[in-house]
Amino acid sequence: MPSSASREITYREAVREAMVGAMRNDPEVFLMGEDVGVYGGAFGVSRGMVEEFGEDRVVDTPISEAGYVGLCTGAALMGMRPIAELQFSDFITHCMDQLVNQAAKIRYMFGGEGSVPMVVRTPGGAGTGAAAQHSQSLEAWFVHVPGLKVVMPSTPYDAKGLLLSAIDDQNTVLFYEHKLLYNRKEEVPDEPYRVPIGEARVSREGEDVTIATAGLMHHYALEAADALSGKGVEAEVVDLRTLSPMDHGSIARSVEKTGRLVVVEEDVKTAGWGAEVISRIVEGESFYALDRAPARVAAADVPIPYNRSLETYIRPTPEKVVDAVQSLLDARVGVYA
Amino acid sequence: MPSSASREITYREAVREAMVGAMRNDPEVFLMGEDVGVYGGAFGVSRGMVEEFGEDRVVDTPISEAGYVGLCTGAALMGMRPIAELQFSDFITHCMDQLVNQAAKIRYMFGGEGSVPMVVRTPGGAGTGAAAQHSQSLEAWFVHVPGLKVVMPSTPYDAKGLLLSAIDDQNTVLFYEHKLLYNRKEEVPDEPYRVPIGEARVSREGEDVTIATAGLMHHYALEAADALSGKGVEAEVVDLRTLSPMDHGSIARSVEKTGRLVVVEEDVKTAGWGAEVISRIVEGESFYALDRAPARVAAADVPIPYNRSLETYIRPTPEKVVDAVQSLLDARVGVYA
Amino acid sequence: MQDNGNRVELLKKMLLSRTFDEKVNDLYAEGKVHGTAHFYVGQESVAIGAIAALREGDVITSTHRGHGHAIAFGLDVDRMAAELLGQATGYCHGKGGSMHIADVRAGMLGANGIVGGSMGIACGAGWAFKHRGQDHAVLCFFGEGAANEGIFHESLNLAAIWKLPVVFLCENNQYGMSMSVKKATAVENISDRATAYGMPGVTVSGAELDEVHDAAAEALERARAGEGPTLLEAITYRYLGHSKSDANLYRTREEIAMWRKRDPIQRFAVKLEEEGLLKEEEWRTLEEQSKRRIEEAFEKAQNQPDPKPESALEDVYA
Amino acid sequence: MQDNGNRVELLKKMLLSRTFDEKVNDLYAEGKVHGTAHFYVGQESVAIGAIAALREGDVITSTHRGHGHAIAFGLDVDRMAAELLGQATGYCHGKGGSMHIADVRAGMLGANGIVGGSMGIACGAGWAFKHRGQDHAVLCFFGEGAANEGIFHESLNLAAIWKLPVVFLCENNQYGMSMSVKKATAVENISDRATAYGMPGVTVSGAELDEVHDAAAEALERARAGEGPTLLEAITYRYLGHSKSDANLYRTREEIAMWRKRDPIQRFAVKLEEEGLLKEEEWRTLEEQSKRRIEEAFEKAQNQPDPKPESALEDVYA
Ligand SMILES: Cc1ncc(C[n+]2csc(CCOP(=O)(O)OP(=O)(O)O)c2C)c(N)n1
Ligand SMILES: Cc1ncc(C[n+]2csc(CCOP(=O)(O)OP(=O)(O)O)c2C)c(N)n1
Ligand SMILES: [Mg+2]
Ligand SMILES: [Mg+2]
Repeated sequence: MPSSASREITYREAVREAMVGAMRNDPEVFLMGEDVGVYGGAFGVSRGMVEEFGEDRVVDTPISEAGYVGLCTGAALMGMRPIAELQFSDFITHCMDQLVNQAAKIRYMFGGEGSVPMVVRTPGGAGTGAAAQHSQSLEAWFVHVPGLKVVMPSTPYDAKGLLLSAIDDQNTVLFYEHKLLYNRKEEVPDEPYRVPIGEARVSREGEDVTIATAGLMHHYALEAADALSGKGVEAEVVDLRTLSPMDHGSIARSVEKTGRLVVVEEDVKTAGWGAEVISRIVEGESFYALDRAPARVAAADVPIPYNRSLETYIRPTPEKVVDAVQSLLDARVGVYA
Repeated sequence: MPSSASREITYREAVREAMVGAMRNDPEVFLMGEDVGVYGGAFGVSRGMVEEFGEDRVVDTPISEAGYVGLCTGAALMGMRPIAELQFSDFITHCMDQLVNQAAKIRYMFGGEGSVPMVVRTPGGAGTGAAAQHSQSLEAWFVHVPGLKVVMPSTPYDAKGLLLSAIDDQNTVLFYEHKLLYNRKEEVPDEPYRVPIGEARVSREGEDVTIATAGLMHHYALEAADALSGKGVEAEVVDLRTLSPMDHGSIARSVEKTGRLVVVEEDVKTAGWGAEVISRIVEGESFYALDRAPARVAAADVPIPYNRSLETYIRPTPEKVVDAVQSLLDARVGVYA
Repeated sequence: MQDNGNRVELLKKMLLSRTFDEKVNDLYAEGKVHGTAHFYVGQESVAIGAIAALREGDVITSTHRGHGHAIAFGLDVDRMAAELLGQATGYCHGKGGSMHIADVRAGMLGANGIVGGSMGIACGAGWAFKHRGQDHAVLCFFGEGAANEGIFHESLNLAAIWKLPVVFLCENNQYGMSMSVKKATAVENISDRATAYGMPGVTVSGAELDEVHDAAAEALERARAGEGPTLLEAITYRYLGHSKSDANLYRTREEIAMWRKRDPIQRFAVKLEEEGLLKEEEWRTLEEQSKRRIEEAFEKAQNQPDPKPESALEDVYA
Repeated sequence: MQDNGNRVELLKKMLLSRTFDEKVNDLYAEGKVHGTAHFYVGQESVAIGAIAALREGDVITSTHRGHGHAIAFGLDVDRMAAELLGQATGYCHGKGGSMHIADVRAGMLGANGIVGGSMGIACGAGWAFKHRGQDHAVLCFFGEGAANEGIFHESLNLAAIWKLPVVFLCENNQYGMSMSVKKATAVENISDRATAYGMPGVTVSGAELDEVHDAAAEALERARAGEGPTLLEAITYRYLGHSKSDANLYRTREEIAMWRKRDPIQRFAVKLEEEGLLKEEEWRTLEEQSKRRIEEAFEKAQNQPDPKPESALEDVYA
């Protein structure tokens, strides 16, 4: 961590600070999305930015996700550094062609002669009562698409550092924020700094079980780890921070030590990115280090329901993480949470 | 298998026969897609159908994938039985909102009051030199979406029986065909019959290793199994047939017997559906039945290249399956194919 | 044009819609409702005027701003209130909330949280009518913001080439969330876009229930007669913020005040008075009835049991 | 209008484009090329006419039917041939093939296998020019079939509201793969859709190189002057099947013959003769030169080494 001055700011402010810093520094960086201007974005992330940078660099768009993500793809191909915001990550269904068939593949299809240095920022996740079309966690789709990078910071510090790295990156980076993280505060340096894309972080050390996670779930994992500690179980928590490229090495090292693995992810369990974490671990030498079947704590395989108690019922919670770890230790296989 | 008369027909004809049978039987079934009429579809699957059923039931559409898949969603909500064809499965990026935010979720969002009995047929896969935008295998995305079913038949017999089941089904079913399977021939009964959605099939028995697979890869797995047999290794091959809901029970039963698992899938390895297969097996009691780390043989994590030898280099092949099984048996961990 | 009894009913429906949304707005302010909702206050004449032109068997598709459409179509405010409170007795048994209220069997094919999300669905309903040889029509509501989504373009083109019985009713309330239609498009009227599909385009004042009604009736007639779709635009305005988090920075108080002066409910009430269908003193009664009805709906809803948690795992597949 | 030397060059380019595609068609027939390709034969005057109106610094986006655009833009047929044969010396080092030929540095932003796939990209290039204060323009090619994709609508609207320097050039060759434009839309001309975006819409005969050139020049001038985009439509025809698997069941021999009679290359050649720029006997020479150039390109290409298999794992990330 750089030694410069720092103060407590929110995750929202950290994201904004990264954008503002990058835009002051490089006239080719711009932000484009629905209501990012005077409204400040649906979650207030860009509040105040249009006042500083003007409507040509903080650009309100019509409701045309394919169009403006396509535009940003083209601008990036021309060497600009667009940041596109999707108001809710569920709307990414509208610009899949631009992201998957164009942005992700252009470099490869063109034999390396061209690249698309674009960042697509978007808030994912549930827990806000916004129901099935405004609560999804679809990041696993993009982990499955070569040519894209996928970042999902869990803290203000990482949000700022990873966003600056994403803007620098020569490739298209999907930057997943979380509605329930925006108000989270932490000390963050004033100065710009980079958190490297593709490096996980061990945020808590422990001997008994490895919990691999990312995003909001990282905090649930830490809560669970505290609760487990009270019961004599010490969990090691690995915050992936980047889902693609995935730093499975860090998880493997932890698993070699603990011999147990629980993945905590917010997306629906079946074919989520947690399955990739598990697969990478069991495919390698770490398979032989595991003395228990690994387990996933994830959302149930259902759309997100509106009612608050139904929503809680199907989402991962710290309690479910505790339960999963305990059944792993007590019985031989985890609960299917 | 029903005892009625049968003859050898191609996979293409089997798909057509299912559609024709369903359309003769039920006036509410129709086929809609780009060039499905007089052109007969890009791969000739619907050739001759418009002549029998007319342009109102075998419907050429403008190049508007979101529009006509949305239309089919609405027609299905009204109780019709649409079959939408996407010319290449890569174009599914255009109708993700219709599929994921509408068709898959309508029933749940409406509290069970409504359903979308639609089939979306589309040819996936590589091996034809069609490069990055016409060769993808993106079915894992839909395995990750609750509310959708995903079917991927490997034989003419299953193609006919599964398509009839899909048309009967009250839910939206993605029906993945494969360009390289269309000309494959097999005995298929004249009569209509159903292959149940959600049931895997053990297509070859063996004691030494379980190969779980689907679609075109099923044939590669069988070829590999034959080659392995010559080397004294007997593989059991499980053809999933349906990817969602996934019949992991059949795989688990096989793994309990063989103690080894190799998944063969055509999609890119990272976060493909093979990761889900592996995870389901290692999360359960079968973890303790495995005496080797499981392995995946999949496409490399790159877009599909044009050049034939590059394409072959990054795709799964029977030889790569043989190698993966052998390194699993010889060494303690598989190759990362 | 409706008969006299009917016209007072229309006024009542507008009042009910407004009271419903004002109540929900209050409940949000008090933190008593979960999630978010979008209010129809100011636009009532559009849904209620257009839906009055429907016949038995016709269907509608709605939007994120759908309470008014639902009430106009005759949905029960008890079950709507229950849905907003997440109760098992709500239209979606607590699974959908404000943005997914639907009654498919009755012909209300659903609110939709995706801007433009129901335009393809509307075409599909039209397709079903056409292919079953039924002379029903589909009324598809959407906002002027949705007219910039690709699905608008694809849907209108499909409806046009296949002469589907769909009336596309654009509620041009001047803004998406914050972006004004003047910035978001380069046309005078959204209905100008009808040209691109070879269909008629009509713009009416949304504040005039009768204007909306008559234009909708005509377009629905064309649709039922097999003459194809129409793009109908009603110029209207939403009084409240886009949703609960809106600080209204993108428009002026004066603008809001100006539109409130042309209030569609007031105007229609005055008209009914002039027509001798309503006495001044009846007006207060209607307002009170409406308030009572809505209070009652939310009270009932509040006292209902929560859905069983395990029900969250049901209804994914049929 | 181009100077005289230039005009003969244009004829040569048209010939080169035609010869290239006829050669590729033969190679497919002989099973010597992998994958698929879409031929530009019959449409040459469109790309060559329009691209002749570009200035240094302008860029183009292309389609699945992109060989003609690439040749018109000045790409090297040696490297195009090499790409079709999958060689490391091809434009995409064998990774792209026919549908992805590009030369980003030169300003050819790529063929595209996705119908409509480059329309957003074209807006982005326009955005970059505008925001860098450069007076360059973007020429965006697409087919009339692509005009029914949502991205067409969204892109044209964005370009219009932001006055991006993009010329949208619709090559209306009457068919998508098999669906005729008459069935796929309900408008007379695709350019009628310009109204929906408040931009000028112009239709010209694509068979007349000069008409295309002049209309493109005018639209490009508007774009460079900051006056915004234009929707330009060139009526044209593809002589060959959509791709190699096409049995031409959706159109008649007579129709094809009729269009072949108005061949754009022939017409332009006659015109040049009339203008005294070309002698009859020179024509044969030009044809032969063109054939020789293409034969040479494919011969060279054939003799190049395959890319290294491991190169398949490179170029995914920068
Ligand atoms: C595809 C999609 N993009 C963005 C949103 C977020 N959003 C919800 S409502 C809205 C504004 C819609 O404007 P309009 O269509 O005019 O309807 P209005 O809200 O004015 O009734 C936006 C941007 C969404 N729900 N769906
Ligand atoms: C999104 C998408 N849908 C469908 C296709 C398959 N396809 C390739 S070319 C084509 C026809 C395109 O028609 P048009 O735009 O008129 O161009 P033309 O082929 O006539 O040059 C189709 C349907 C595709 N490549 N991409
Ligand atoms: Mg609006
Ligand atoms: Mg065409």
